[in-house]
Amino acid sequence: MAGHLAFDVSHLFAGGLVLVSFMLLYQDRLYALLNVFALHAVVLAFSVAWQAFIQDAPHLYVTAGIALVLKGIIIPGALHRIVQRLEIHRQIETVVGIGPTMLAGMALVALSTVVMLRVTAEADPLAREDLAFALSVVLLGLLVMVTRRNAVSQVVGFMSLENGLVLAATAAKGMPLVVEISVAFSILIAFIVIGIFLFRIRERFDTVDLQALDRFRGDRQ
Amino acid sequence: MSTAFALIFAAVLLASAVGVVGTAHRRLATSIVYGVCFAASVGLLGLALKDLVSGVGPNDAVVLPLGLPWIGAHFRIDALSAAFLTIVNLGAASASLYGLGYGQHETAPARVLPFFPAFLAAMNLVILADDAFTFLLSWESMSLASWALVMAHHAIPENRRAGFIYLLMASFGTLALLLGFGLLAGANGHYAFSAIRAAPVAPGAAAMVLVLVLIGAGSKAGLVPLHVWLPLAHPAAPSHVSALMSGVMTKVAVYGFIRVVFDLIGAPEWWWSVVILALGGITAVMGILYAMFQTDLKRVLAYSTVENIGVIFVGLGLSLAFGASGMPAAAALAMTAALFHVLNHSLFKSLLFFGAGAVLRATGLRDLEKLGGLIHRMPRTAVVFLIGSVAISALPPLNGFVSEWLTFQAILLSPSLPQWALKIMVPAVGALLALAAALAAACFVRAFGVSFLGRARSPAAAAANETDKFSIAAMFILAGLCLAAGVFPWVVIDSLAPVVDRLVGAHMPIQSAIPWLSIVPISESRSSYNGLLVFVFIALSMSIAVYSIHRLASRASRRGPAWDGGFPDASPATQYTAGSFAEPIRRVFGTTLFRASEHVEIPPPGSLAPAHFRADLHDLAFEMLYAPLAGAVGFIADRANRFQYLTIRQYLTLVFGALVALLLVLAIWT
Amino acid sequence: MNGLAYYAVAAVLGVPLVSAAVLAVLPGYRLTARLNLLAALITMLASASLFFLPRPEPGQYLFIDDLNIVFIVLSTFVAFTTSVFSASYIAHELETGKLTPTYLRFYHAMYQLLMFGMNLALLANNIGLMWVAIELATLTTVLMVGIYRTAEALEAAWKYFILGSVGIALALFGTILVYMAARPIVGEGTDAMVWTVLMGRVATFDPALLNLAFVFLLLGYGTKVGLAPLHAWLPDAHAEGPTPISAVLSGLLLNVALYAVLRFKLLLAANPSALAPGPLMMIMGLGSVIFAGFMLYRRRDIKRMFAYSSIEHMGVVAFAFGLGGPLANFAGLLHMVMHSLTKSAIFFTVGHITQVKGTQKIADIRGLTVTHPLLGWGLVLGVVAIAGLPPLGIFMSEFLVVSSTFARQPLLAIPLVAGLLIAFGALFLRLNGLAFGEPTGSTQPVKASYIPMYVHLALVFTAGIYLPPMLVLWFQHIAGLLG
Amino acid sequence: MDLIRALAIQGLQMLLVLALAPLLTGFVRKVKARLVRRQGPSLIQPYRDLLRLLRKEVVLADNASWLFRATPYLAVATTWVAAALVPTFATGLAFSWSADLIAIIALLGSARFFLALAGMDVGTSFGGIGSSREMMIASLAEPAMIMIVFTLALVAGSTQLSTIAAVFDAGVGLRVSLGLALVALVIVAIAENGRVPVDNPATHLELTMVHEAMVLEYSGRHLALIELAAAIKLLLYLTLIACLFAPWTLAAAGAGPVALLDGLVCYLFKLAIGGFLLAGFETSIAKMRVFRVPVFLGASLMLGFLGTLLLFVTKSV
Repeated sequence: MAGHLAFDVSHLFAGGLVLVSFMLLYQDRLYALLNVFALHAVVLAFSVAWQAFIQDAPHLYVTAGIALVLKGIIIPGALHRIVQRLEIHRQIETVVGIGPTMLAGMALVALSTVVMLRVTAEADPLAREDLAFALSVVLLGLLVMVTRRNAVSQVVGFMSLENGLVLAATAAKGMPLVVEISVAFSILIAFIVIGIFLFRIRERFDTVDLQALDRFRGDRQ
Repeated sequence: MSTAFALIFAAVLLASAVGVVGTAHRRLATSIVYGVCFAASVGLLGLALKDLVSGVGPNDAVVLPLGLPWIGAHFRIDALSAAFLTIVNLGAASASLYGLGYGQHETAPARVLPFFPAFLAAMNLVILADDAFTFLLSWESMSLASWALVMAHHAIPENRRAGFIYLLMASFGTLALLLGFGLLAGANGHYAFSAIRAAPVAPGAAAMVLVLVLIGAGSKAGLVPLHVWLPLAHPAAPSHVSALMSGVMTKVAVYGFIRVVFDLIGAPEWWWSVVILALGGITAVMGILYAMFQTDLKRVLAYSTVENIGVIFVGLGLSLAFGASGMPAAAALAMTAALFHVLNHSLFKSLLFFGAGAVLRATGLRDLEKLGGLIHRMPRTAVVFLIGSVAISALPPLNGFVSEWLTFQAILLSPSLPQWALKIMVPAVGALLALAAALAAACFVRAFGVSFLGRARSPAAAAANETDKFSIAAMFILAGLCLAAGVFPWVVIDSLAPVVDRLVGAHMPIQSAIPWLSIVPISESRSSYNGLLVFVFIALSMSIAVYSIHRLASRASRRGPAWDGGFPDASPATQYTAGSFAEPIRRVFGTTLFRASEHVEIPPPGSLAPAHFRADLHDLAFEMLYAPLAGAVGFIADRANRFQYLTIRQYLTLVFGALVALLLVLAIWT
Repeated sequence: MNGLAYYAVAAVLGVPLVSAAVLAVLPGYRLTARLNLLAALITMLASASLFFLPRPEPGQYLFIDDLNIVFIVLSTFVAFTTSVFSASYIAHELETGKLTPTYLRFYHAMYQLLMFGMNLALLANNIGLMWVAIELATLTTVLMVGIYRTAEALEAAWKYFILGSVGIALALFGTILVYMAARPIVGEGTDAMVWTVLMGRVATFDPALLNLAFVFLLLGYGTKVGLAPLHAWLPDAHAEGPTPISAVLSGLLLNVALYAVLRFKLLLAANPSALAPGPLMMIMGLGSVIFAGFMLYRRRDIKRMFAYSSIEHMGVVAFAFGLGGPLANFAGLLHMVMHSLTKSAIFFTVGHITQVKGTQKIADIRGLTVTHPLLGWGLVLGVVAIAGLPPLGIFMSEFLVVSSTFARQPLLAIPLVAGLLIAFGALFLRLNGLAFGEPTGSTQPVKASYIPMYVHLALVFTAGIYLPPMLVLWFQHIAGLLG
Repeated sequence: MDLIRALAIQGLQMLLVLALAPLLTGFVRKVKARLVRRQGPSLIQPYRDLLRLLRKEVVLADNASWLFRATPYLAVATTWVAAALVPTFATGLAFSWSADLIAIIALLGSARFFLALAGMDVGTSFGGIGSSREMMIASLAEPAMIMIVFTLALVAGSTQLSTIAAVFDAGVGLRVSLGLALVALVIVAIAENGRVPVDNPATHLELTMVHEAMVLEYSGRHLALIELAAAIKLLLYLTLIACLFAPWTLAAAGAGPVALLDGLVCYLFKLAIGGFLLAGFETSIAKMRVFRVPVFLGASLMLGFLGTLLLFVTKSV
């Protein structure tokens, strides 16, 4: 019974995470994107906390805390600041339109479930479902990264991807080093954010101006 | 036993190569290096001759713990390798002797001295090798050393280009050979030749091996259309190295071909010979036509090498055909002819390149159009170059004729072949050979006539001086050998007998037993030739003529200006040039084979502008095969190069794509 | 008795870590450079000693077996020679003011940290630990690539950083999946991440999870190996970073990443019902060879060119391991070792060349054999070696790869040979200009440390004609393990 | 005893060709003159010319080398040796085996080689024009000749002239291939001897000269020798045709004096016919442009090859 409940709740959170990822895909305004990401982080935090509860693995609360505080509050805030400072225009130029992106997202989710369903069931169903969702979140995060043109939104994509990882890690019952990993990742993300801030990287992710190409891709004469 | 000694000599060569790196005393170093090379080559020559004459022990093999670990480096001298060792070291010794003199004038000795001995050693090791790895290692080292020698005068852009094309083609050939040996050795990597012999490959694979070896060895030997590098690279090197590359290295390539096709590959199929014969015939004619149209003396020689390679491969092809149809005697005849020509060509081609080197040293010129009248300035060089030219034009009583004659005798046996294709093809190939021989005569009348005869076409040629004594000595030795091999061919044929026996299981009748020392391929009634008698007759009747004329007729003679149809002392520019000499043949053969075209501009009457004549030739092999290839690579490179300038997001897209693709693979195929 | 081995392991890991900390604070170029050198030396000796000492029991986190000891000895050796080279290289950078003492301190600290990361990754008996270590190594190199702080350098570092991070993420996901696969059999906790345990019981793991895991790991670590199409960071990182780092990247980091891939290949190979990892590796390898071959033609930056040649050779190695079988695996190992030595030697040479000529543009460097014979001929020798010409080591490995491929998969051998030939042409086309012809640029003599590069080339040369039987047996044993 | 006779015959034949050669030339000239209703020089005019030339002094160009002076002797020697090996009236030559048909062709090749060199030695444009054209013609004539040799050798199973002659004498029936070979051989002979329509031994008009241009610088005894060599070559080819395609009444080895005499007479008769036909042909046809010669010779090459192929068809050897 309890197992059943546990299953449903974690299922709920994981599914919610995927849903939020779709919302990320859908956004076309920078601030909105950041807010949605904050939501993403919060959902993750809850799901991790729930895992900590049902697996009674207290150290997972740390991870949940990091997720909530760092990704839910600090980083979105920092990014807000950056967007203001660097006058990144608020409109997100996407490579392909929202619609196709959403379709691609659907396809990816389908793909990940198909792949995961091949996993024999004796790896316990909870893990199986969670992994399916985690994989979708990861893929959707990558999709965000490759379909958005400017740095901030790509960072957001990367972070959502990484949320997927944490989801997977927590779903893996009794996996060691989860906390360390989440910490390491937080540092990584901090690096990226700082990098954006320091190097004034606006659209460097995807510069289209040829002169910049010549300057930075070195190998031309 | 002698294998071990041979290896020691090779080691000596390598040691001298290493020892000379970065030395200060140039003259001294030159003398020492070439001295050592000379000594070592003579030693190896002695060994090889001993083995050739007294026969080789069956298990005269050496295995060193080098090369592929679990196989080791196998070395072995059998009859075949003994024969080729003789040829190689004959050339090597003479080149070293020549180098003793010629090398002293080298402008960049530091770029020649270390690589020359290494080159010699590598060639010897190729022939000594008895497993695939050692063979290919030495083979490619040979290319590498010669490449370094080609690059010796790297300041000249053409030389750099030549070096590049050479090394690329060489490596292409080596990879082809590598694939071939991969097939022969099988999946478990039995690379030792003994193991390869023990496990013959399937017929289909064998055919594939043949093709690969034709590409590999053929590209090194210079079979058309794989010859493009040869006329670029051979002339670029210092002349004694050119002599080695043209006279000896191509023979090493022939050795590789024989080793695989007649020794390792197992029973041949008759249709292989069709391929080889066709290639050989085409190569012979195309090679000599190319040579006919060159104005660079060394390039003329290089192209004529292509021709001679063609002749050799025709011999090999015939031998294969006869062997496959169970006619050992005929096969032996053809093989003997081929090997004999291998020896001959190594002799006179080295000789001619030495001559060209002497001319180059004396005048600083390789361009025929600027030479002329050297017979007065360099009498000795002229004599030996003349002998070389007569020999390479396959004229009696010199050696070139004998091998050509033997080849024709083999061709005359073709009607008894069972296959109709060959019956009809071989005579045609024979016609091609005859054509090649006649053109060779024309080509060398041109080469000798324009450079040594007539009047000097440039001050440099007018001021030329005879070359040094070492060079002269080397050239006279080779010339003497040419004459000897032409007058006493039976010696060569008999000493080749064991080799031929080993390869085709039969040999020509022992010639030394035949009265009057004439040579008889099959039977007295069928055909025979006696170089000695012909030589004696010519000498005799000539002296009779001289004697009687000088006794009976007037001996008076007077010098005067040339008659020249009544135009007194025209300038040297009015002489026939190399270009004009080739013109009739260019008109006959060039128009189709080379898309030859002539452009004449004659200024209108009264204008003082000079008239212009230009003859254009196209190297179709290059334009149809290599240029498109290079173009394709360049095109793809340009396309691929875009990937250097993508944005990070696009690179991420690549990663993402790869991931999705792999997941799809999982989703679908598992 | 085993105690010694433990000390040695401790030294291999500890010395770099400690010296990193020390170098971070010590001022003064001479001292730090020497210290750096010394640390590398000690590490090398320690790892060499591992080779002779009896093997300790594999622990929860660290272990030594036949496979990783090859890598550890190789990498500590190259690390040492590189530190020798780096000493003279950095001196010049300091003179020309391209680096300030502060950055120098940072540089040396990072250098040792990188060594620590790589050694840890190699010694790790725990897939999680290995992941952490490789990420550490990657991040340190990212910082070092950016050390010149020119726009290009920052660009390269940034590109490396982003692509690297994605790779990190993918690898981690793969690692988690492996744990998930192991957990039902091995049980929860650290054991489910320990190589030695996994290897023992992998046969009963869930194949589908393993397949999925391998896909992520191949992409994640393959990014670091530089296999096309994941290679994008590699050429720029090599070109814009300090040359010693280029040498270390090509010579070591790629190997370490490859080592990780190999480990997981072993894991999959041990599970009967999992998909065969070989074909994937062969395809990616072949693609890299051909792609890099074509890319070589349009290169104008000398370091970038040799970076692409690294991609090519990593492709060859991956192809060989993918092909599998004792012969091909042996060839792969040999090729990897030879490539590390040769490529780092080439980068040593190139480093001095670019310093003396003051440019990395191939077009501006001519006739080196005339102006700087030692450097010029060193470069010629290096290119000859890397192009797979005898009598140098790579010829032997390529001989084995090609011939065994043709005997087993003729159709795959053709594109392989084509790719090799294409790359060959490009390399010598460039070498013609670099080493020969009329010299251009400065002709003043250069203060260079020739020992490292010529030591490497000498080793490669020797290996080309003679491999010591002990080494051969050892390699054959590993080749057997790799299946 | 046999050896002695063989040697005697050999010697006799050598003298014979030497003696007959100018006569043949004279005969051809005479007939040609007659055919165009001229009186023409007497038969022995060539001898007179030779003697006259021999008595004159030689005028050498200033830069003529030793090669220029040696060539005439070499040309005569090689041509003479070649001629000595072709059975004229008897097959039992002492040394006929020392060189077969191929070798004989090659010997003539040597003579041509040196003449061409001599043509270039003085360094005049005429010499060059002659040499280059001569070599061009030869480069086409030689393969044709080889194809002819194939045809004959395939029929007779030998390249040894005496053997071939003996076989044909014994009779091999009438064959298309042999007919083709004959035509081809005639064409080659015309080209090799520089007769009309390929070349004209009588002309000294620059643009048409081939052989004459090559030897333009020669004078005195040298010229005499070259004329002699040319004459011997003509004789040689006629003899060759005779002994290959009309081998009848050739005295076999070891035949008695009667047979020898018989053979000799018949030989002279054959030569007369040959000379007559040649003269007739030359008078009836005009000289062709130099660059139509390749076509002409190509035809003979084709015929030779055709002969070889037809041989397979008629009798699969």
